[in-house]
Amino acid sequence: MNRNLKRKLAQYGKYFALSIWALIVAFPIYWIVATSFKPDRDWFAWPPVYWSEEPTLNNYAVVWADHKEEYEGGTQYSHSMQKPWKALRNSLFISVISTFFAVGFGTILAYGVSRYQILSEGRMFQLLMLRMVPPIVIVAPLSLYYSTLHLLDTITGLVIIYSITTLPYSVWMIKSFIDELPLEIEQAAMILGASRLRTLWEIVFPLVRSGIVATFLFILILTWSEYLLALILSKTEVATLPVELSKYEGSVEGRVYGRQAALAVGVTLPLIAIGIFIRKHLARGFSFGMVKR
Amino acid sequence: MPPFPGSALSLLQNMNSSPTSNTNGSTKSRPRQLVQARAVQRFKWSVLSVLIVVLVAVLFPVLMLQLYFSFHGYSVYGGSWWDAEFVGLELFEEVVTDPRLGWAIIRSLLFATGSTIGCFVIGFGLALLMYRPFRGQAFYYILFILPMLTVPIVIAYTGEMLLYQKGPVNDLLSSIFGRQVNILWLANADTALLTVMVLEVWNWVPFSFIIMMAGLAALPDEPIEAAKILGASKWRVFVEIQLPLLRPVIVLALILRFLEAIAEFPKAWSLFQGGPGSATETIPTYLYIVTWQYFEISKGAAMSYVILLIMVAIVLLAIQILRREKIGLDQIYDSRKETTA
Amino acid sequence: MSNKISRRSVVNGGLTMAALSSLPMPRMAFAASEEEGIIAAAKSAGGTDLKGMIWSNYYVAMKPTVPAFKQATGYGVGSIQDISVFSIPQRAMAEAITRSPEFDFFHLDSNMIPSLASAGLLEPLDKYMDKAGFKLNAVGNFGNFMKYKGNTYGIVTDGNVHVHMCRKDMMENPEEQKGFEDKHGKKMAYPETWEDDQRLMEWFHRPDKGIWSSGNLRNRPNGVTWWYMYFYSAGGFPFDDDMNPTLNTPAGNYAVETYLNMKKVSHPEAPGWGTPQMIPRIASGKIYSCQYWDGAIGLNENPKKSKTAGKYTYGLIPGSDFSGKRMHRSISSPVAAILVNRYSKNKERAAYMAMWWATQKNSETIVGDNVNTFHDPWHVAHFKSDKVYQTYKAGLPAINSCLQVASPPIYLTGLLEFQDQLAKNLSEAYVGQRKAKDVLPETEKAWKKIVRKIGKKKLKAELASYKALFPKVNVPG
Amino acid sequence: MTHIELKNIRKEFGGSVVAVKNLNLSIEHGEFLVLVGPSGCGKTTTLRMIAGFEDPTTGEILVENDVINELEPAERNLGMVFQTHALFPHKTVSENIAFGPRMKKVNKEIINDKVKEVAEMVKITHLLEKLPAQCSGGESQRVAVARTLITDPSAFLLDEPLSSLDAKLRREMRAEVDRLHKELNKTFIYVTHDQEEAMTLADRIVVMDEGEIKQVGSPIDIYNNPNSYFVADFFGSPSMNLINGEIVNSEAGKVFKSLILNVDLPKLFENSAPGPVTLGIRPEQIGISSSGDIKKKIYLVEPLGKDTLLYFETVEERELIAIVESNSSYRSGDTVALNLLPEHIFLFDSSGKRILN
Repeated sequence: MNRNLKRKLAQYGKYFALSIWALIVAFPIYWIVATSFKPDRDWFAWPPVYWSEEPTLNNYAVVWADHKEEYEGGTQYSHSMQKPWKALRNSLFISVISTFFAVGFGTILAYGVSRYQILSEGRMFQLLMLRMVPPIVIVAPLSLYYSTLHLLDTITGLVIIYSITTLPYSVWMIKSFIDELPLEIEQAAMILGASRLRTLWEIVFPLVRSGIVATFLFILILTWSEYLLALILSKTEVATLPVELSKYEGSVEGRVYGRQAALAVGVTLPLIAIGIFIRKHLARGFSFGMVKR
Repeated sequence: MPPFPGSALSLLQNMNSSPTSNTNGSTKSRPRQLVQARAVQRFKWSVLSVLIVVLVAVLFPVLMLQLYFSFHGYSVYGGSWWDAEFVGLELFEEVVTDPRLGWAIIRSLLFATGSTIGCFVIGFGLALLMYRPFRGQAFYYILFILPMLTVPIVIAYTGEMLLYQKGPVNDLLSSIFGRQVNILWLANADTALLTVMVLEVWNWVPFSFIIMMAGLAALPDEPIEAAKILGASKWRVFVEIQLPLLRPVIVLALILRFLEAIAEFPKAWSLFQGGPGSATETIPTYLYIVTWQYFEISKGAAMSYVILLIMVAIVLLAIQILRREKIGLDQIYDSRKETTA
Repeated sequence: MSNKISRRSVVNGGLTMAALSSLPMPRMAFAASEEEGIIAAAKSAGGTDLKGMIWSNYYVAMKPTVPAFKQATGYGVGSIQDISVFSIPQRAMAEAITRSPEFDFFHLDSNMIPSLASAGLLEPLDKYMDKAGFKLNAVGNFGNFMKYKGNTYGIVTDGNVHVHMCRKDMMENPEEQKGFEDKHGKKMAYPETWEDDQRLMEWFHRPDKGIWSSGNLRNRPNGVTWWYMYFYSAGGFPFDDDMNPTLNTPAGNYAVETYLNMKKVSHPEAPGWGTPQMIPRIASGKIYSCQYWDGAIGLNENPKKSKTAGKYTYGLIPGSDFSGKRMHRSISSPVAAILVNRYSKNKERAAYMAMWWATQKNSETIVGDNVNTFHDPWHVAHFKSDKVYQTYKAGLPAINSCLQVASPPIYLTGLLEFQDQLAKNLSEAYVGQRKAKDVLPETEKAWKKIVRKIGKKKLKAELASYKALFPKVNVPG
Repeated sequence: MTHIELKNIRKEFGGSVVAVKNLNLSIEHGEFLVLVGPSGCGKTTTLRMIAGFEDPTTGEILVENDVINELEPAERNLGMVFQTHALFPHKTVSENIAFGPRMKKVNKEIINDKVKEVAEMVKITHLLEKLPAQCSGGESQRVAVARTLITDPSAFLLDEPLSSLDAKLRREMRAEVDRLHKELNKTFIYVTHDQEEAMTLADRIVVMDEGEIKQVGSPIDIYNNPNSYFVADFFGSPSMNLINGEIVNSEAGKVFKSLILNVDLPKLFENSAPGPVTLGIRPEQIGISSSGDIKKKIYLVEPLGKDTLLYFETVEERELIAIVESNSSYRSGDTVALNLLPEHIFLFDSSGKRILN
C-alpha cells in the first residue's frame, strides 16, 4: 500500500470514528428538540416516533404561555404548570450575581496568588476541597442554619453558597490566565509611574479580560444547572429552572415529556450558546496549571 | 588578601568612607521596613480575611450543627432539635455497622471508577483524533462539548425517554445490528448502575476531551519530531514521549472526574430513586433517603461525617498526587523560578 | 365509636348556634349553604393572603374557585410553592423542623398526617369546622383518613383510590371465552379474587403481540402499594397490639407470593417503571388488566389522549378468600388533602380556604375538570354529578365501590421509613437481589428498629387511629 | 548628579536561596555601568531591587544619598527597558509611549508633542498608530526605549534589552544605545550575560557570580587584569587558555609544569609557593614560530576573516588556542613552536584567585 493511500484511509477512519461519536452526542439532543414538538401520544410511543407527523407548538404554548384546550364539554384553559418566567428570572439573577461574586473575588485572589503567592500551592489545592465535597453532605444542616438566619428561599442564600462552591474553579481558571501574562508588563507600567491599583485596572484587567469573561460564563453554566442545593434551599420565591424542571413529573398523564422538553430547550439553549462562545477558553480553565503553554 | 584588587579596591574604600545617610541623617526618616513586603502582606491579609470570614461564617456553623446532630439522638417527632439527648458515639456506631452504607460506598466507588474510566478513554481517544487541525475540527469540537452544557436533570429525563425497552435507543441498535435488541436499561437491577454510568459518561466526556485536547496541543513538537526521525513508530512516540509528558494532565482529568462522579445525584435520583431493588443506592442517594425520607437527621449527620472523612482522605490523597505531578511538571519545563519567587 | 357520636352532636349543636346567631335573616339561616357558613366564619378570621405548598398540577383545577372566595372574604391564595406532590412530604417536614410560619397550608398525601402531626406541624381543624358548620361528606369510611388521635387534620381534595380495570373488548371475544373455558373449566368472568385475576392475566399474556398483560407497578417507590392490597385482603394487619411487626405471617407470605407471581405477566421493565411509563402503556392498549389510581380512568376515556376509550371495564378491586371470608381491600395512597400549618398566623384562614374547596359545589368543579384531571371523586355527591360523570364515565360506580373498601398504607408516624424498608426489600426480591422468604423477616427486623427509635408507647397510642381507617365492610354493597 | 548607591544589599528568596550576598556598589552620575555574569548570578535581582520590584532582605539603596527602599517603583523616577520589551499589547505605540506622562497627569497637548519628539528621536514616527504586535523585534525595542525616554528618568535600567534580537540587529541597537547614552548623559545600568556587549558598552563593568561581585573595573582593566579564574574565563572570545598544572622550583627559578607544556615563569612569580595552579594566557599572547621549546601539533585551523585560530591538541578537555594573522599559512597537522609571552602570563591559585606577587 502506498503512503498516500494509507494516509487517506486513516483520514476516512478518523472521520468515521468522529462521526459516530457526533451521532451519539447529537441524538439525545435531537430527541429533546423533537419531543418538544410532539403531541402527547407520540411522547412515549411504541415504536418510537422520531419526528412527529403532526408537529405542534402546543408544548411551548402550555409551558410558556396560557393555552386553550378543547374537549367535548367545551373549551377550558389548561394552565397546567405555573409559568416558568419567574424561575427563569430567578435562575438569571442567582447565577449572574453569584458568578459575579465568585469571579470578582476569584480574580483578586488569583492575582494575589499568581503575583504574590498569598496562597501556597498546597492551599490552592486545598481550596479545591470546597468544590469536591458532595453538597448532599452539608445541605441538611445548611438549610437549618439558613432558616435561623432567614436566608432560606432568598437570592442571597443561594448566592452565598454558590459563590463559595464555585470559587475554587474561579480562582484556578483566572490564575491560569494571569500566570500567562508576563510580569514585565506590569513592572513596566509601575516604573512608568502607575500605582499598583492603576496597573491592575489599566493593564492587567484589560489583558485577561477574555479569560475573565470565559471564567464568568463557565461558572454561570455550573450555577445555572445546579439542582440539589437549589431544590432544598428554595421555597416559593427563588426556585430555579432545574427545580422547575423536576416538577414536570405527571402522575396521571404519565410524565409530561413534551412539556419537559419544551422547557428543557429553553433552559439549555442559552447554555449552549454560551458554551460555543467560550469554547476556546474552556480548556485553559480546566487545566489547573497542568498544561504549559 | 583584600577581596577586590586594583580599582575595585579603591572603589570599596571610597564607598566605606563616603558620607551616607547613617552618618549624615536621612532626609526621609521612614521606618526601616520593606515596602513591598508590607504592601503585599496588607493585600494578602485583607483578601484572605474576607475569604476566611466568609468560610468561617458559612461553613463553620454548618459543620458544627452537623457535629451536634451526630452526637445527639434528635428525632423529628420528639420536640425541638436543641433539646435532643446526647447519645455519644451511638450514631456513629450505627452508621459504620450499617451494611446499606457499606454497599452504597461500594456502589459509589464502582460508579465513579467506571464513569471516570469511560469518560477518560473516550475523551482521550477523541482528543487524539482531533488535536491536529483538520477540516471540520471546529464543527466537531463544538458538537462534542454540547453534553457538558446540558443541565444534568434534563439528561436524566432524556435518558428516560430514550432508554425504555421499546424506545429509540434499542430501536436504533436493532436496526444497526439487524436483530431485535431488548436491553433493559431502566429495569435490570444488575445493569441499572451501568445505565446511570452511561448517562454520566455521555454528560462528562467533554470534560476529559477538553483537558486532553489542551494537553496534547501544548506538547512541544520537537521531542516528538526528534523521536520520529530516530525511527520511532507512532505507537512508540505515543507511549514513550506523549504519554509521559501528558501524565499530569491525565492524572488531573481522572481525579477531578472521579471526585465529581462520587457527588453525582440528579441523574441517579430522578431516574431510579435507589431502585430497582437497591441497585442505584449510591452515597448521595442513600444519604438523601436517610435524611429526607426517613427524616433521621441525626443518623444522616453522623453518616455525613463519616463520608466527609472518607472524602477528605480521598481529596487529600488526590491533592498529594496532583502536587507531585505539578512539581514534576515544573521541573521538566523549568518555569520562571527566579523572577516569580 | 361513642366518642365520635358525641362529637357529632356537638357539631350539630354548633350549627344550631350559628343559625341562631344569624337570626335577623332567618330564611337565609335556614337555607344556609355550606359556602355561606364557611364565608361567615372566614370573615371573622384576621390575616393576609395565603401561601401554600401545592403542586400546580393540582392547583390549576382549584384556582377557578378562589376568586369567589376572595370576593366574599377579602383573602385568597397569594402565592404557592409549586413542587411535585411526591416531594412535598419532605419539604413539609423541613418546615416542621424549623418551625417555620412561612406556609399556611400544605397539599399532600394525608397518610403523612401522623408523621407531620407528631413533628408538631399540623393544626387540628375541628374547631374551625365547627365554627363554619362544615363536615366532610365523604364516601364510606373515607373521612376517617383525615383523622389522627381523634382530631381532624386534613381536608380532602382528591380521593385517590385503586380501581380494577380490565379490557372489556378482549374479554368479549367469543374465541377467547371458549379457549379459557376449555382450559380452566369455568367461564371467563370479571375477576373476584387475586387468583382469578392472575389466571386471566396469564391467559391474555401475549408478549409476542405486544401485550404484557399486567399493568401493575413493581418499581421500588410504588410497588409496595399493591402489596398492601394483597396483605389487607388476606386479613393481615402489620402490627400486633404491642407494636410488634406481624408481617411474617401467613397473610404476609400470601401477599409476597401474589406480588411476585405477577412477574410472569409483567413487562420485564416493570421493576423500573412508575406511572410515567405505565400510564402511556395502559392508554395505548398494551396491557390487559391492572389495579390503578382512579385518575387513570379520565385519561383512558379521553379519546384525544388514549386509544382505549370505551375498551375498559372498571370495577371493584379483586379480593381474597385467604382469611376464610371473602375480603376486598383497595388502597388509597396518596389521598391529596389540605393540611394546615400550626405555626402559621393565617392558620384559621387556611382552614376555611380548605373547607371552601371541599364543599359539594366547589369540589364538583374541581373533580370534574376535564383537562386538569388530577383530582378524583370522593364526595358522596360526586357520584350523582353529571359534571363528574363527564370525566369518569363508566368508571364512576367502580370508584364508589372501591372507595367503600379503601384502606391506608402504614398510617403511623414514620410512614415513609416503614414503607421504604418494606418497598426496598420487596423490590430487591422482585429483581432477584434477595430471597423471597427473607423479605418479611428482614423487614420486621428493620421495623423493630424504627419502632424503637420513634417510641413504642407513642406508636401504640396511634394504633387506634390506624385501625379506624379500615372499611367496616368486607365486600361493598 | 544622580548617584546611586547600594549598601550591604542581601537578597534571600524563601529563606533558603540567597540571590545576592552583601553587595556594595556606587554608581556615578552619567556612568554606563554594566552588570555582567552568567545566568543566576544575581545581576537581574540587583537591577530589580534598584527598580523597586524586589525588596532587599537587608541593606539600603540610596539615590542622591536618600534611602529609597521605601519608595514604590512608580516613585523612584527610574526608567526601565525589559528583555521582552513589555509593551502593553492592547495599546497602540503612541498610547504606549504616552502612558508614563499620562500617569504623571501631564497636559494632553504636551504629551502629544513629547510623543512625537521622542518618536522622532528613536525613528519610529511611522509606527505610532500601530499595535505592538504589528512591530518587528527591533521596532518594539525602539518603542520600549521611547516609552522610557519620555518620562525623563534620572537613570535608565536596562535588563538584557538586546538578547531577544538577532545578531545583526543586536549590533545596530547596541550602537543606538551607546548613542543614546552619549546624547542623554544619564546614568545607565545595563544587565547582560554577554561579555562582548559589556565590553563594548560599559564605562565600568561589574562582574557578578553566585550573588557576589567578582570584579569591578573598566572593560580594558577587566580584560587585562582579571582578578580571578572566573573573570579571566568569562571575558574574551575566544576565551583565555587555562592550563592546570603546578609550580615547581628549579635552578633557574620557578617553573610551571603541566601535562601540556612547561614554562619558565617570569621574575614576577619568584616568591610564589610551589603547588597546584592554573596558568592562563590569552590566545593572542601566544607567539608562533618554527623553533622553540614547546612544540605542538595543530589539529584545527579556523579562519575568522581578519584572524585565524589555531587549535592545538592537548590531553585535557580544554583545547589550547592561539590567534595568528590570516595571511600566515599554517595547516592542520603542522607542528609549530609556541612562545608564551611571560609578561602576559596569569596564574590562579586553587581557589581561583589570581596570584600577584
